[in-house]
Amino acid sequence: MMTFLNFFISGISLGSIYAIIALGYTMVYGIAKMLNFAHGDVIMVGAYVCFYAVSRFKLPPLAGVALAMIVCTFMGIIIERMAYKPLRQAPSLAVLITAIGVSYFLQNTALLLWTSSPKVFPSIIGRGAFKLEFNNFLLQGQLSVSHVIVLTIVTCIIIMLCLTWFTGNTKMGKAMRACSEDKGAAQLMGINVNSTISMTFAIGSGLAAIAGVLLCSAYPTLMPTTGSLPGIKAFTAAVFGGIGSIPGALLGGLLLGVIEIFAKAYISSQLSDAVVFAVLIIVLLVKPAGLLGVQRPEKV
Amino acid sequence: MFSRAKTKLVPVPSKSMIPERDIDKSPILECINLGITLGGLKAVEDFNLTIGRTEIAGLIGPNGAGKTTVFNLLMKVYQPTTGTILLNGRDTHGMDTVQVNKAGIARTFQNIRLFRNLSVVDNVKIAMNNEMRYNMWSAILRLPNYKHEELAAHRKALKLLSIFDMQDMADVRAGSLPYGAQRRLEIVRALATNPSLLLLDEPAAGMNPSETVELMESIRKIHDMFQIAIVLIEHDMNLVMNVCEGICVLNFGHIIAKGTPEDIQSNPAVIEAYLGKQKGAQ
Amino acid sequence: MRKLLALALAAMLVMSAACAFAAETFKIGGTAPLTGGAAIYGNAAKNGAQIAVDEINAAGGYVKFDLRYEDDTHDAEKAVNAYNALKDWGVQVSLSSVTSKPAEATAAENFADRIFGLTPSASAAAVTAGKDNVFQMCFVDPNQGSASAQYIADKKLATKVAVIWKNDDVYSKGIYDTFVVKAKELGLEVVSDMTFADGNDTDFSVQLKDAQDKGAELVFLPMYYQPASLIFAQAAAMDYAPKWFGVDGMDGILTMEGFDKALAECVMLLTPFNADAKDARTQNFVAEYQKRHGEVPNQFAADGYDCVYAFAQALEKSQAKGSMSAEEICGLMIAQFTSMTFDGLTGANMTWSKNGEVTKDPKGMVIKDGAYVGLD
Amino acid sequence: MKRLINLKRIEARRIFITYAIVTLAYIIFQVMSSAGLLSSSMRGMLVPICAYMVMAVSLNLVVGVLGELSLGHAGFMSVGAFSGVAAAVLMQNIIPIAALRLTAAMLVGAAFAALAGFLIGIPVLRLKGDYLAIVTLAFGEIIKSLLNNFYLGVDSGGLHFSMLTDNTRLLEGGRLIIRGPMGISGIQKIATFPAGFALTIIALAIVFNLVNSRMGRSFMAIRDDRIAAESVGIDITKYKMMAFVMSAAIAGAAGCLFAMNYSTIVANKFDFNTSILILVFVVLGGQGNMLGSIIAAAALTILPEKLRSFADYRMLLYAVVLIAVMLGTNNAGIKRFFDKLNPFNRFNNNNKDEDDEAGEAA
Repeated sequence: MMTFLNFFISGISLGSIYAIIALGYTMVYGIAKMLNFAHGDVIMVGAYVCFYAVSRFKLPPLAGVALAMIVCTFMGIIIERMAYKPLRQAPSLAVLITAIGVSYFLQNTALLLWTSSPKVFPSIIGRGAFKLEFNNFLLQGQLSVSHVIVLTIVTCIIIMLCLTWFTGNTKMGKAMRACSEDKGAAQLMGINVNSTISMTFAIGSGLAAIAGVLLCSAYPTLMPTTGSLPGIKAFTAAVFGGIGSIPGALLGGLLLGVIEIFAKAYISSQLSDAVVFAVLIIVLLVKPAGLLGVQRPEKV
Repeated sequence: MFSRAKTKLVPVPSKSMIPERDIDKSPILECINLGITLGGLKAVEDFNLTIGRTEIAGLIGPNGAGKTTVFNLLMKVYQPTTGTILLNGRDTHGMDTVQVNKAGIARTFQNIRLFRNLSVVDNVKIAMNNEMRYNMWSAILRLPNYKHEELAAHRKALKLLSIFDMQDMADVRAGSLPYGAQRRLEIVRALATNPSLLLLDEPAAGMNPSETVELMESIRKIHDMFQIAIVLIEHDMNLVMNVCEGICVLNFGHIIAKGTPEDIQSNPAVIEAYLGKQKGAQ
Repeated sequence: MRKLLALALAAMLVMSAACAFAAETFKIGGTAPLTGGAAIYGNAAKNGAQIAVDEINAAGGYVKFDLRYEDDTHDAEKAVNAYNALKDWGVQVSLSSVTSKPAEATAAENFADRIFGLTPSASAAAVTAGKDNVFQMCFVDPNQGSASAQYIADKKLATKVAVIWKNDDVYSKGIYDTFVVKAKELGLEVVSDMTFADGNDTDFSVQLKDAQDKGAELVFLPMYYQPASLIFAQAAAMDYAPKWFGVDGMDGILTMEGFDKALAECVMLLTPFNADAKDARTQNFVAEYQKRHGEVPNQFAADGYDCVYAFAQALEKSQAKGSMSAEEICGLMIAQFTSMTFDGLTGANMTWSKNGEVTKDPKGMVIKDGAYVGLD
Repeated sequence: MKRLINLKRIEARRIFITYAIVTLAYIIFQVMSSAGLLSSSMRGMLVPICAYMVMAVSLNLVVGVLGELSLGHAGFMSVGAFSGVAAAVLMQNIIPIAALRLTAAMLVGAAFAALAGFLIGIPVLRLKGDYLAIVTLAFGEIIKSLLNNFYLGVDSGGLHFSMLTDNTRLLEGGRLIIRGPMGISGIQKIATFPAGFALTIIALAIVFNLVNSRMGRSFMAIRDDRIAAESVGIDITKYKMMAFVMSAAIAGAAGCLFAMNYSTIVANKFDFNTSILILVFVVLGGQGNMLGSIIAAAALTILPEKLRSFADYRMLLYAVVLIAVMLGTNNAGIKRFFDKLNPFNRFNNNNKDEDDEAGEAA
């Protein structure tokens, strides 16, 4: 029972990392309707910036995170301007391929700038953990939840609430939702679609910086390819929860993490990825728009 | 399964358009208590309608009355929540769009839905898919039955296009046709599936008066040639009153009137639905 | 008159050239992952080899090298492309490939083209299998697996062991396979056998928990150091402190920027190279590497360095000429490598068997106070 | 009314030109290769280029013609590669002629990939759009994961296979063909450029003949308007499945050809990145445009090799070229320029809007 709980906590830990990356994916997808495969690499850049700020230039951790957010936000805006904006009218596949190009670009730039040697991310949050002792007839033993994970989950929830509030209550947020529903109609209503989408990318990239710092705090090695595989997993998580749905990204991320850990623990560590993807497929077959996604009937 | 006489498409020259001649035959379509709830809203309720074998009927009503929803129910784009649809006396319960089409209903769409990137003749040939029999290997290996059937299909498609004098545009990209021609192509495409009931959703929308007159003639021509039943949704009252033998008026998902064009024109409920309640009117 | 003068001048030039460049210049090349996920290993080997080449060229001995490395992105297909690019360049002796699967693919080409290959670090048995002209500078994986098991049993380090290995990696799998067989033979009990793969190489809590619950006293980690660093951190977080036993891929863990060396305290590993060794050659190499790249060299760099020196020795001994074709040199090299002994950074008295496997002593190391200390 | 494009003539000419260019390129390279005019680097890439061209054509059938995005196409390549190579090993003594053995292996690879395509198609094709894409990605990963844990051996007692660990327990003299994460080693390299050319032509013939039949028209109808296709009696699932399985089969044959060109093959080779690479060929070459796919596949395979002189900046430049090409080909001005040069823009969805305006204006 205790082992089960411990695995559950591990799953939540892993899942919270997926969730925070998935939030960025879902945000961009929900509004710009594009799969931004470069998101994982923006995360990597954010982590590197924070790493250098804290390890090399001895800035306080919070300043490092802030710097990473600023750099990533600007980078997001620049990438959007240079690579995605000219493709606003292009078919979505062209944008997808461009995003992959951007992903290669970021990875290879990082390789040139920061070399391929892995860096160990500084423990800006500390490696401590909350330890809970249980000693009753049901539960025996110790449960440990690291500070990083608690912080990640709290951050996830805060970001989720902020995004929900932002898209629901502010002018810019409403403009974003309008763009998400119908870009043409939004334009006719006097919304500047271009700047709204740029704004989405800015927010998404800022979130990526936070995700990068948290990812590398929880799993502290940093390489130019650090972001790409968690990126794909997180993308899966976003789809799992219903891509475009902000609470869905959180739920999807957490579930994906828990499923992955349970699959490793109780089915087979060799086939855990296969199990995770199989569960995803089954969920999509039962709920074709993901767990919390809304399926819009096609107008005939 | 739902095999129909293959001779159906042989044009029968007929000058008389008397609905009464269908009296001794079973109706092509019967809707009994048809209804659907979409997102908690009863979009269509208690819809009862019978269409004769060679009748031209009109379905009219203000915007949002549920006219297109009725078409979608008949085509099984939506599955009805209540009621029964009898096509040719056979219950269509559990059938999907493809099966309903094979059973004899074809339609056009309010917002034109052509296969835009394909040529005009290919649009028509796609609709003849189910009457072609050659398999994938014949196609890949270009066996004789592929060539034979393709040639026959091509000839037939051109013949159908000639109804609207479109045979010269056969190799043109459908998406680049003028608007009116696109509407006509949709009708040809629907006809190519050998329907016994043709549903036209606002066929005259966006057409100028002279095009509408041409369309009216074409509808009559189709009716005469193929001896099929036609139901059309239309806002152009001139067209409806001139072409339709029977009219059904829908408002807020309910049938508010049924009858001949003359009956409908003088029906107070219809006038109210279209013009609102008028004070002082009789 | 003029003609004569020109002739004389030309003759003088040729002579002086012959004096200044008495050395035989050979084109040496290899493929390595210089970009992508495995770039750490490729760049290290390349940098190590470059230092060796520069030293040899500066020393002005019999042999001079012209070194070229091509990127194979740790992919067999790209490795063959890279190999062909080297062939077009006119490579005479080959450093094969750095990682196993690419090396397996290029070794087949080496064999077909009769270009002698010496891989610094591609340790899979299949690299050399059936090829008379492809040799390895590193231990072959199966040997390392059984050597590790042997070592653990001999030193009575543990009786219950756990293994965590990388399920989609040739290197890890190669060591794992023989380790398990040998361990069984020697009466070691493998209580926990868990894997990870590319997509899920961040969270090891399940694997560690399994090892802990089953009472493993020692955890064997046949993997590279990057995932290992995560394993150490996560084990520390869950208060699990078994004995750790690594393989040569673990080398480099202490040089990771920002790595908390306390986490790797008491980790044991078999590696042929120790950057903290006190001998002058190693120290010079490490100093030079640090000067150039700002990092402490790992075993791959040392392997690359050794390969170039081994070539220099063999070429000189066989009196190969820079004008010879790759095929001619290949014959000489096979004869040399199967007969010579070589002293390098990664071992003394190395010899090679006919099938290309190296014999050298693995050094048992343990990490004490953030540095390697020899185990015996 | 603007120009009305005569599609029939264009289509026929386009098919002819595609065959002609491929054949011509083959003859040129074959002659150059036998005359020793090709660099080793170029010669070494001939077979993989053919394999990638076939992959691009095969994926274009799904993405360009059927209009569904598949992100797991490398999975089918992988199934074809592993089953084909295993078959070739088994047939080593039965069929001594290499070319025949290769053909048989490719057929086996195609058959197994088709089977995989069918099994995957059952759940996948019920989904739409991005969700379909993510599920194909998932299946690609599952195939990779399963193959990484698959062991297949042969001995006098017949075939033995096992999952997770090697439990094949082969008898003396047996051979373990597929060894889990270590893949297949010691493959006899029997793939040749002529075989690659033949496969390219066969793949093109299959796809072109299929596209110009009632099946192909149904695929394109589904792509252009699913609801309209249903309304004229096109069985969506059946035709999607047909395109998907055919595409998987061609990919399987290509995978087998590819694997037979190397002495070793691992499941990790056929990962998400490879799927994406093939998708890039298709998008760059133009959806539905087979000649474009073929040219893009060849160009993008050669490009990174030609960039070798840039050393460390190689892959960076590759990324920049990729982005620049995507931006360039989708730039309205440049596009119009190329459209003028190229009359074969039948499936080009981008000038749809332009044509629509023309239609409405008329």
